[in-house]
Order: sequence, then structure tokens, then C-alpha cells
Amino acid sequence: MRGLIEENIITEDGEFILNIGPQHPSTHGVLHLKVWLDGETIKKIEPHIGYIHRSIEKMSERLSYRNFIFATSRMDYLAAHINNEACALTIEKALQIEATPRAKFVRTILSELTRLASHQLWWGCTGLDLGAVTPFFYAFREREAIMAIMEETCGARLTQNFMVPGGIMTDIHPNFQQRTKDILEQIKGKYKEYDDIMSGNVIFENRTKGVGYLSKEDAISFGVTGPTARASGVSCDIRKWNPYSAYDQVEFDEILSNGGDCYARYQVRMKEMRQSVSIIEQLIDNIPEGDFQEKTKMVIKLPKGEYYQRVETPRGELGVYLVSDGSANPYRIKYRSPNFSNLSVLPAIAKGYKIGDLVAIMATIDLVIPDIDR
Amino acid sequence: MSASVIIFYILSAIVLGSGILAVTNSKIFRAAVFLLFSLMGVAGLYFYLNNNFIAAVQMVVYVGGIVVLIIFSIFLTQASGSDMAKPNMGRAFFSALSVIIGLMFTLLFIGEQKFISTTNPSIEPEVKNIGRQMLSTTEHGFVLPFELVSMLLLAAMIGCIVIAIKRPITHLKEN
Amino acid sequence: MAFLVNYFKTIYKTLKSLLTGMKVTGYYFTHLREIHTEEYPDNRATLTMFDRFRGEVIMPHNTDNEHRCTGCQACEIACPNGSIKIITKQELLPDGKKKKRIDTFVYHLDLCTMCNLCVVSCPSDAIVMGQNFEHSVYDKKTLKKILNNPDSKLMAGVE
Amino acid sequence: MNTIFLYSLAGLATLIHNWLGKFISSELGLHILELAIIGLSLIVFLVLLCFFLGYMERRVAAFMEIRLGPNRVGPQGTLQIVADTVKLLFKEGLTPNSSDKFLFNLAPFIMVIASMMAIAPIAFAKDFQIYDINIGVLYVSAISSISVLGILMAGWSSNNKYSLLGAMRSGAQIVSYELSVGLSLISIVILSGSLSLGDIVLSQQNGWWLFKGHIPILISFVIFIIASTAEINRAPFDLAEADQELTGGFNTEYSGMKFAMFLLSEYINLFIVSAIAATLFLGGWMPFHIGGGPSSFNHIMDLIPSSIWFLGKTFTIIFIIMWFRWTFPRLRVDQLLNLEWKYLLPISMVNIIIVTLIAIMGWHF
Repeated sequence: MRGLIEENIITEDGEFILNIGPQHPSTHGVLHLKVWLDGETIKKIEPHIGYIHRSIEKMSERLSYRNFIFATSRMDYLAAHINNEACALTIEKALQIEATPRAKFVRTILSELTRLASHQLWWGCTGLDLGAVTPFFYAFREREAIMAIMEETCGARLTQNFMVPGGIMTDIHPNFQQRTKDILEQIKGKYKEYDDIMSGNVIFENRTKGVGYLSKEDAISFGVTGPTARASGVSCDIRKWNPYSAYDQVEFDEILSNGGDCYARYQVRMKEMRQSVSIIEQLIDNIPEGDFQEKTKMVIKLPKGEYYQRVETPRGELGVYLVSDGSANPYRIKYRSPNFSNLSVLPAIAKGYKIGDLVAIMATIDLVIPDIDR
Repeated sequence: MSASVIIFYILSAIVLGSGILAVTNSKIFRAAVFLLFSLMGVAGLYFYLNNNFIAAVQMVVYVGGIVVLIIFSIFLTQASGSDMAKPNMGRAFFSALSVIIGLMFTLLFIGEQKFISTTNPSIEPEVKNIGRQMLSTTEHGFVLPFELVSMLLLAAMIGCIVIAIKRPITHLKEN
Repeated sequence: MAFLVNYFKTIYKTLKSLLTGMKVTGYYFTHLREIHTEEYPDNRATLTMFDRFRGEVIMPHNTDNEHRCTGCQACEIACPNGSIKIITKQELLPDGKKKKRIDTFVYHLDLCTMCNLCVVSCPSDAIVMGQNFEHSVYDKKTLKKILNNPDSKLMAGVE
Repeated sequence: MNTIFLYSLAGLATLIHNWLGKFISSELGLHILELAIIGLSLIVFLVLLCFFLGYMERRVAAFMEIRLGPNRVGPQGTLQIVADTVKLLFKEGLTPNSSDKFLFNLAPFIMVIASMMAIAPIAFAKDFQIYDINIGVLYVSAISSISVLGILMAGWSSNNKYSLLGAMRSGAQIVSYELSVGLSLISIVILSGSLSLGDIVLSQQNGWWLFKGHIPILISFVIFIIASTAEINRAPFDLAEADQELTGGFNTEYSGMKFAMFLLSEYINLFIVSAIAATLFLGGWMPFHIGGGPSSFNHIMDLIPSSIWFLGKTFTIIFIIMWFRWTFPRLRVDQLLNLEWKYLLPISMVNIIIVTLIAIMGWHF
């Protein structure tokens, strides 16, 4: 018998290193965290990424401007619409055209529906990570209805690829408006249930309050964006600061909180869901008639130059940096993905907490691993 | 040989066998597990003697309390997996000597002891009787042993803490 | 005293919140009509996909075994993954002219991401998205499909 | 008030004993045979019980999660758990190369033996008890302390860091929650004046302790349910397993039949704590009587067999514990210990003083 090799358990310095991932239930993907532990307390975290790198940026250099958009659906697969929209907006910016008003409205509605669906999934997964299995199914019930809208109008549930330069791919389905209104009513009726089973639950509150504190300064210096940063008091909503599509035509609040802990992040997202519902409600009855797509050339060639467009995904700021050399293919594309920056703050804020807290922190940062690696 | 004798021998074999294994095993965790079996065998002997209350207390105190504490402290020490170092010859000699002397001492006492079967009725382990006996200071009272048992638990706890204290691990680095 | 009041307040709040949570799950336990399970293989007979659902690329043929594909290869260019390959041939028309016609329309289902770009780019609406989504096969080779039927012709009037 | 018309199962045991006595003359042989019969029927009963509990848990979970649950194998999916067992039986039981193989293989057996031993003093029906030990309550709590050793052994011998952390957690958890369980059990012992489960049931002839003992007993009932949920490592106290944090904790490395044995012991433990709660607080097999109420009502209650009463109460408590599991998030390890040392233990200590006062003054009914 080889015996128990104590070096396996504890290193020579007496350190206890736990490898969380690449396959682990609460990393939501193939993220590998090397965690130095002292008992159950985290001393240090080192994220190891790259297990799911698919070189989407490099691949896009080979594709035409119409074609490369589809690949971005696979980055943050929970916000495929918004990723696609970012690319379409970049191309429109370079071509100096704008999408038709109808397309703008539909884009905004679809983006907010995506945000709702993404936050629903996040809500369920947060419960799941904290050990409550049931909320996951309640979240999926509403998410399923949103996915049905996507399927009916866009043709696909997750990787829709509905955005094209100049507008949307096809016109909306005749049922689109009615279905959207129905789902909004359904979600509005479920707010109380969500609060009853999760937000107000004392175990949940104790698990999240005061856990994973992220200060405003840290949030800014680590480049954290999205609800994670807004929970620390950083105003960074692109929809407010740099409105695109139809966001300049709707009234909504940027949800800010000064808590900085997991509970604040949770509350910010929960309130954002209400804001998304209100945005859709403002738009859904006012979709202007007209073309759904601005006429563009068969082969799009962008003028030589550099273009940058940013949008607000459910997880933060997605920036598309595009360099064109005047040909039909992009010269270089770089995505500034929100999850990559948000992950970078994890080692800083998880230090000193327990393993159980690490799961809560990861859940409330809402990491989507394919978006980190791209 | 009647059934009760067979049961007695089986229990004794468990107690002694696992006791010896506990002492001789070079892996501290396994030694603790064998100690556990030995103590459970003792509890079995109490059950065999129809003294259920003492048997249950044996289980609660030793199995549930002391062995768990020992195992816990083993967890906290860093060398729980590796073989323990062999004791040096001098120590082994003296400990063997003391064991032999102790054994002879015990045998001597057992030889001298006349086992008289008692005619007193056994005390029913009712809650009232247990309570009276435990808290009385008279002849059949057990308040002193009762307090001593708590001392034993305290001693076990302190011992565990002593074992668990982190030793400087310089020797590992030198190698 | 304030400590004790707080202590019992915490206990009261805790129990209340826990019971509120149990009320939700208890409600669903007793209301079985709220069940949302899709019994997929069993509901195959009644299952209808949305008409826009993108399951696979198909090429509709009419009753005369005619399709609308002119072989312009716009879809092949539009496809980001190279899942479409059009092999053309020269065909002699009755009026003596030679014209480019498709020989085989090869479609690699295993490469396709259902992005719909080929359908959108087709100038003659020759290909559409089918609703079939049960694509699992035992042999990967069968995922390479030829969309035009054997001996099919270009529909009259489509250029 | 000796108006209990319950059908007694005592005759059954005598019948079997006499019938077997016709064939076997030796006293020893008869004893061994009877022991074997009891053991075998117990194992069969427990396995069937676990099948049922497994099915029940899945269905309860599914209905709470707006799902259907198992509905493919057998009528209404009842045979799903059999299919799972067959699968687990045929699955390879892997033993990690660098594990302590002796302890690794021993741990599941320790767990199952500990759970099965604890079932001995439980009264399933009137006069139907495997062993009416005179210290039943103490016996159960003594035996249940062995199972923690099984978890510790499993966690340590797997040579896996997740398992080790799980074992550490469960050790701290079970050792501390044993106190609350013990104290809430003692509150009933004080009132009934007996440690024997049979006597405790009989002492509830004119009303269950939950009603007779006023609010303090209600409090100790709640504490018992919470603390015993923690002691059997079920959610929201399943820190030793904690799938989302420790990927299964102490049983991460187990597969096949050895894993199934952990599952078996978990369900048996669930049954035992529920049975103990039913016996101590809800009167065991004792029917529901209204003291001084209409005798016809009490008579109708007596017509229901005692085993139905016992199993009904037990499964109600099992359902409540399952309900906990499918509603609440998991506690963190420090919060778990906080709950015990800051809330449950002080409350139960004060509670036991009040119960003692009630018992001395005779305020209970």
C-alpha cells in the first residue's frame, strides 16, 4: 500500500490548497479556482482560466461583417441578444447609419427580455448555490415563457442571432406583443413569491449579508461593471450614460446600492428585474410601424478606422473594439467582456470568508465562464 | 458451553484483540478506530451483564465523546496519514516492563479476590434511582465518580488540544 | 433587557420567515395543477414547434419535384461555418444555351449553428428552416445531407 | 382510563415462538433462529422503507418544485427506486488508490449498522417492539453517536480534501447538536419518569405530551425537530455533503453499493428520528384521544390500528423534515454552530428547568 501521502492533503508549508473546479457544481462552468485555506477560511484565491477558450475574436477576423455576429452568442450565452446587438451597433456606427425606429424598439424589448431571462436564471442559480434547490424551478418557469417568446420571434431559444447590421433579421411575430404582455403580468405576480422563498428568508439573509464586501474604490479600480459594481455604489449603467437603441426614449432608474455585499448585489438584480419589466411595458405598445431593417449592401465594407461600442449586458459592460482596414473582414476584434473584469475582483473580495461564502460570492457576481475565456 | 459463555468469549476477544491492534498499529487514525472497537466491546460486556445504563453511558461518553475528540485532534494534526515513528529501544523496554508488572499485579489481585455472588437485588435503572444514586453522597451514592467522569472528559479535551497544537515544521523543510 | 428583547425578536423573525418560505413550497405541493413538466417523448404527437423555429435547413420541393435553387452560392458565402457546399453543373437548356444549375446542395448538419444567415441571404427563397429538431444519429456521416432531391429541377420562372 | 381496544400484536410473537418450538428442541437453536428471523425481517423492512422514503422524497421534492418527479418506471414511477438500486448494485465500487482502503470500506458498514441498531427499541405498534430496553431513550442517543464516526472515517480515509472538510464539518455539527437533542429528549423523560420508550408511550394514554406538557414541550419538540434534522445531516444542515460547496463532502469518493449504503443509513436515520419524535411527543402508537371528550370519538379513534397511528405520525414528521429540505438554503458552518450554541442550547436549558418545575408541581395534565 502506498499509504496516505500527506503532501496530497497539506503542502510542505502547512498550507491546505483546495482545487475548486474545473468541474465543480458551483463554478457554473469550467472555471478553476485554486484556493488556499486555513481551516475553512480562504487565505488566497487564484483563478485559472482558459479551459473553454474558443478564440472567438480570432475566428471573427476570417468572417465577414455580417457573419461574425453569430459567434458572439456563444460568449455570454445568457445574453446572446445583447452581445449580438453590440456587434450590430458597432457596424452601424462605422457605417454611420442607424437602425430603423421599429428595429430599435424591438431590439430594446428583446434585450430587456434577455436581461429578465438572465436574471431569472441567476436568481435560480443563486438559490441553488446556497443550497435551496426549489427556487431554481420557479425561476425556470418564468424563464421558459420568455424563451418561448424568443423561439417564436427569433427562431431560437438561447443563441438567437436576430440582430443584423441595420436592424433585425425578420419582422416580429404577430403574437410577440401579446405574449410579452402576458409574461410581464406573470412575472409581476411572482415578485412576492420570490421574496417569500428567498429574499426574506432568514438563512438566505445571513448567508449573504456582510459577505464578500466590495468597496466602491475597489470596484472602480478592478474595472467591475454591471449590477456587481452598482451594488457598490458605482454608477455605470451604459443604458443611462450612453444610451443606445431606444433607451433614450424610456424612463427607468439606475439601481444603485451602497451595501457592497452579496445581499446588495442580490437586491440590485432583483430591482433591475422590476426596471426591465417597466421598460418593456413602456415600449411594447408603442412599437412604430415601418421597416424592420435598414437597407445595407450585400457585402459590408467598413471604412478604415477603429470603432468602439459598448452596451449593458446583464453582467456589466460589454465593449466591442473593432479595427477595420477597409476590407470585407474585420482586421481585429476585441471584446471587453464584463465577466473577465468581474472575475478579477473575486480573489480580492473572497479573502477571509468561508468556502460557503465563496459560493455565495460567485453566485452574486454572476459569472458566465464562456464569456471570461471567449 | 452455553450461549452466554460463547458471547462472553467473543466480546472479550473483540475487546482484547482490538485493544492490541490499537496499541500496535502504526497509523494513528487506525489505532483510534481500533480503540473505538475496544470500547464498544466493553459496552457490549456491560450489555451482556444486563447493565444497560452503564453500557449506554459507556457508549455516550467514550464512543460519542472521547473517541470523537481523539479523532478530531488527529484530524487537526498534520501527520495523521503517515506511519508513526518507531519508539526508541529504551522507552519500549521500560514500557514493556511496566506492562508486565501491571499485568502481574492485576493477576495477583484477581487470584486473591474471592468473587462472592451478591444476593442484593439489582437496582432498576429507573430515572428516579439513577438520579438518586448520582446525586447522593451516602454509601451507594455516585456523586464523586460522577464528578470524576467530568474531569476525565476535561482531561481528554485538554489532551486533544495539546496533540492538536501545531508543531513547528522546520524538520520537514530541512529534508 | 434590550438584549433579551432583541434575542426573542430575532427568534420570532426567523420562525416567521421560515414559515413564509414553507408556505410557498407547501402551496405548490398542494396545487398539483401548477406542475410545469413537459413530458417530451410522450407529447410528441401533440408537440408543435413555432413556425419560425430553426431546426435544420431544408429545401422545399413542389409536387413536380422542382426547387427554387439557382445555385448562386449566396448561402455558401453567407454561412459562417462552411456547412453549405453547392456543387454546380452546366446544363444544356432546350434553347441551346448552357446554364449553370445545381448538381448537389450539400448541407453539413453537424457544422450548422442554425444562425439563419443562409436563409436570409437567399435571393430566390430556395431554402428555409425546418422545424425538425430530433437530429441524433448513431453515425456521424449521416449528418451530411444533400438537400435537393434526385432528378429535381429548377422551378420555372426562378432566375 | 383503560379503555383501549387496540388490537395487540403480542400474540403474534408468541404464536411464531410456539410454532417454531415444535421443530427445534434446543433452546439455543431456537433463540438463534428467532434472532435471525427478526434480523432478516428488520433488514427487509428497512430496505423496503428506504425504497418508499426514496420515492416519497422524490415525489415531495418534485411537487414542491412544480415537477412531476419519477413517472416512468412502474405505475406512477414507484419502481424508479428499484431501478436505481439495481443500477447502484451493478455499478463498480471504486476505491481510490491512495485511500486507506480498510477504513474506506468499513465506513459505510459502520453507518448502516449504527442506524439499524438504533431501531431496536422503537415501538412500531402496541406490544410490537424488537427490544423494550429499559433505557430506550439513552440507548438511541448512544447508538446514534456511532454514526458520526462512520462519517469521520469515510471523510478521512477517502484522502480527498472535499471529503476531509465534509467530515470535519459533520463532526463539529453532530457533536454539538447532540446536546440539544439530548436535552429535548430529557424534557420528556422528566415528565414521564421513565427512559423506556414503551413506558413513555403508555404514559401518553390520556393525551400526547405535546398537548399535555404545555408550551415548554412544544418548544422542546421544535428544538428536537431542528436539532435532529441537523444530526442526521439533512438540508438545511447538510454541510457534510454540501453538494454546491464540497461536491458531496464525505461521500464524494464513494460509488456503487457503498454509496447506496450511505443513502440507506441516511433514510433509516430519518425514519428513526421521526419515529422517536412521534413516540416521545406524539404518543407513538397511541391513538388521538380527547380527555373528557365524547367517548364515541375516542372509540372511533381506537378502531384505527395502532401501527397506522405510529406510521402516520412518523411519516408526518418525515414529511416536515423533507419540507425543510426542499425549501431552505443551507446554513454556513459558523452559523450552524451559532444556531446551536446561541439559540437552541440556551433555550433548551431554560426550557428544561421549566419542564422540571412543571413536573415537580404536577402542572401537566
